[in-house]
Amino acid sequence: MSGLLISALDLVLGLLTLGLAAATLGTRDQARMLMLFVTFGGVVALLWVRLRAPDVALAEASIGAALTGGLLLRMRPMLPPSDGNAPRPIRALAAALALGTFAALAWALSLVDWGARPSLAGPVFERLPESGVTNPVTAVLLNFRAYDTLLEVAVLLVAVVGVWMLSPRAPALTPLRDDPLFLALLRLLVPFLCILAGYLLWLGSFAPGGAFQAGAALSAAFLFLLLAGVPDAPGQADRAWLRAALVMGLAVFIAVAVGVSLRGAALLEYPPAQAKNLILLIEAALTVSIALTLMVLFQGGRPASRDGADP
Amino acid sequence: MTAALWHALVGAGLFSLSLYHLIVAQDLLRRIIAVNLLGTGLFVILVALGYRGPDAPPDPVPHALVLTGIVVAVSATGLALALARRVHASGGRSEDV
Amino acid sequence: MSWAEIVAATLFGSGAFFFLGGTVGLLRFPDVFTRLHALTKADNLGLGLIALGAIVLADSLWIALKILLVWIVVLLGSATSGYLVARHARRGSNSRSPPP
Amino acid sequence: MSDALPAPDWAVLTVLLPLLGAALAFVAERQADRIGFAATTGVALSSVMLLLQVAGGAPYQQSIGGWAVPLGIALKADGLAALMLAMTGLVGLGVAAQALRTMASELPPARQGTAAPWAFWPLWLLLLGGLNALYLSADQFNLYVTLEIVSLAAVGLTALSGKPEAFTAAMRYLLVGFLASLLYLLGVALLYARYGVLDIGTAQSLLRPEPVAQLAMTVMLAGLALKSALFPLHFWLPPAHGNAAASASALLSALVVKASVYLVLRLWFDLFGPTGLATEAAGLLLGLLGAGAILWGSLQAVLAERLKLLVAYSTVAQVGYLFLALPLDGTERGLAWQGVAMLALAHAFAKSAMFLCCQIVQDRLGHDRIRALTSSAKLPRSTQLTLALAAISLIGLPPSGGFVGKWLLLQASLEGGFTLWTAVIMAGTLLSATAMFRVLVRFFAAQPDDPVEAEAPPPGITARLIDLVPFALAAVAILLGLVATWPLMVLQVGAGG
Repeated sequence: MSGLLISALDLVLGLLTLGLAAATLGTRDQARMLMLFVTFGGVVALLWVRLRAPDVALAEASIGAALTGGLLLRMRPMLPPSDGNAPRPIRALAAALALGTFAALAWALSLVDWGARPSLAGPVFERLPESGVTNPVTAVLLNFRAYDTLLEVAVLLVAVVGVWMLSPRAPALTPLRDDPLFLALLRLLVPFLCILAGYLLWLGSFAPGGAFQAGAALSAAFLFLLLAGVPDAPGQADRAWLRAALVMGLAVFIAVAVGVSLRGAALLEYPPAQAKNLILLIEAALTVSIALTLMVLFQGGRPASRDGADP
Repeated sequence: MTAALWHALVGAGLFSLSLYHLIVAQDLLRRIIAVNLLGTGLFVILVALGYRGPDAPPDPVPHALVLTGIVVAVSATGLALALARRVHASGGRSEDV
Repeated sequence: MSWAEIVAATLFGSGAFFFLGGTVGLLRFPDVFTRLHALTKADNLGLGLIALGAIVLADSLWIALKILLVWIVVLLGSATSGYLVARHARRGSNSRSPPP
Repeated sequence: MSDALPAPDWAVLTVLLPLLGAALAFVAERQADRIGFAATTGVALSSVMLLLQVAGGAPYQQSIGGWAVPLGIALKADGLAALMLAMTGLVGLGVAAQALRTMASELPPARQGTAAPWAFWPLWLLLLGGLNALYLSADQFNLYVTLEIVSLAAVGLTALSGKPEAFTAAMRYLLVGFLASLLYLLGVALLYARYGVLDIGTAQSLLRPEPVAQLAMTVMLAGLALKSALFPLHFWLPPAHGNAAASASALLSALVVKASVYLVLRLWFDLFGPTGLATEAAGLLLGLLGAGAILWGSLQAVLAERLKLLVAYSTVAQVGYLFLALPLDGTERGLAWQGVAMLALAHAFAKSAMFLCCQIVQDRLGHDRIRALTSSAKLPRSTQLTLALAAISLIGLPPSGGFVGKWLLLQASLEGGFTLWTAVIMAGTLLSATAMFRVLVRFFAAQPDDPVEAEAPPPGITARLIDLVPFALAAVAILLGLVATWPLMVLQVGAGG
């Protein structure tokens, strides 16, 4: 059982994670806080590679660190800092609460039998051959617990509607269209990111990857196009097709969920022979919608309508 | 101590640390980051639960849950930032929230 | 220890050395431009050496090519972003920002 | 195999129809109101059909994807869930009908760049889908996702009014809701760590009263109490509900708060109760907080200056009553459980009616200061009557649904010899009566010599029907009391566990 024991790598990663989090939350300067936050995300992604969760690591690096970090950096100038601190009694209370939470959690976690914990891994691996895919994480996300994912796509739509409602005019991006080097990079990077997205999507059925990771890669391509000021790039104008593409993932997911149940089966019960194709179909639609959603979140508001009139 | 327990404890520490800052901080950006780190702490606990040693394949269910959680977190963060901007644009102060 | 492992370890070690140098430069140099200089040059070389070390250990040509691709993409990204940061710093005339 | 399509699965429709409607309303923005109203009507119909099906004695159940628990996710609807679904559908239909008419007039003009009336429909439909999914779900993690849909959509609805205070309130609401969901999820993670399941039914057979499970219960209930605005964690609610657009306030107060309280009841009676985790001490603590909520909320309602704040604080008090079921019933569903279910249903109808009336008051008088409500001749008679009817149910006077609920609660507390709870219910009722009569008495004291200016052209027949919506909602709250035996009978379906 020596492999189960804590190693120097574990110690360093864990302490680095905690230290970076403390530094992020402790620093007074907003810019430094954001830089530390992005670094923190990178270290957490390493932590997840160490814990053999490559799917999560990919998502953390792309969505958790890069995209959230970019989002925070972009919005920072619009959020004036406030140096105020809570009054002393509240600070003391919060410290007591946090320490109590940590003590209780540590105690509970140490009571868990980490050697032989009951889990759902058994049933998942047992039924994996029937799921249509061989990557167990994809099997859980898009077959065994596909309903979670369906509802999660609804959460993405809430965010899009909320952001567009709160900010009917997207705050301006500084376009880099006059910059030769940046445009040269784009010519290489955008096609590369599109291929990467397709690759990750296809990969997801048997190896780490899938719609979320692919969506993150594709959203990076969209963001580059937007930054380059390409006139027809998605997000330059509010068009019906943009809105349709934003909800396509949800619509296709629901259509498949209901479609397969019309033969008298349960909701989302794929015919075994079609499972893989249906999962890929859903994931393809999700990739586009997720990519556009992440782009909308980064843009932070609704693009102007093409004809200039208010919708 | 096993590696999984150690990382779960790191997650618990992250959770508690962020909880403190979420309550104490007044700056909106800092609170949004604190709640993100709080979520990450929880995700670290979950992924640690999935780890079953170097020989056994990890439990995929917590991984799937965390993936869902990350996407929910970025959605909430995007909404929170748009809202924070409106709070400031309409003359609100971080302290009032 | 095989020859491949010894070669790889040497490459890793020298890669780490350049990373260390780049980081020290980032922390110690006085302004944006010199820091960028330290960061992009030293880190790209460091990463290249580490990638080379990984290629030596790679099981197949396919994996070796993927590692090479990673390095090329990072080179492209850091070259462009280094340039963009420098341009931004020059236009914003804050090239003499205080050290972190 | 027959050619005919299988009978519609009403439960699934209540979740998927609104989500699809939201997607459509988002894409075809100009038709958003039509799509939104049509989808809401469809959902209301589906939820009533589901209620009738469940009332026939057959609880609903489905394993999604054909994967049996614990691997898959189960949907379940017992009597309580079916009633909550139907309540959500009907209240939603009423509010949506009202919103059709008032949404545009209420919001500041679009050229100010602050408002986006179109957003009401997608947000409302997403909220509706999230609520229905929450009532149906039997899986702990799936419930987390539904909680997130509900709270993020509710945040959007709070901010919809475009008022600066609404943005601040929505921001606080978002941070509190985010924290609350994560606390709940922490409990889910702890239970998974110890027992390795997510399905509630399976967990029920595995849980034992031991430290890990106790901590999980504590953080889950703490998160849900925060979300339900249980005293003293209620600080975020009055500003959010008091500053949102009226249609949004009606939805937030009548429906959103119910979702997390429902989850508390469900976890308490279905998961923690049968496994011996829900101890008397825990019930007592939550009951005491509930008592605090009743007294504090009612007191603040009495002291409130504005009508909308009064109504918002009354929600804080009503949430308190719902928590009384825990100490009164212990771990078995009993009289108090039936009582709070009735209270929750009646409150949803009465409170939505009342918030919609607040809107009419605001429109006609230009303010909602309670002291200045004397010029009531400008208020339609129907509005005054609606406010009175809603108040009757909220105070708990016969023959309303609120009365039946409180009666059952009182009966449970008297039978059990719980003098403390009896006293709290009495005191709360007295206080809420005071608060409500502060408003109603202004109408009785109306100046007869204040003529109504007939400046507006008489509204069309559709508009008149829509004006009757708040009245209809309040009437349902009263009716619930008159036909109380039926919902009480439905509550028994599947209640045995």
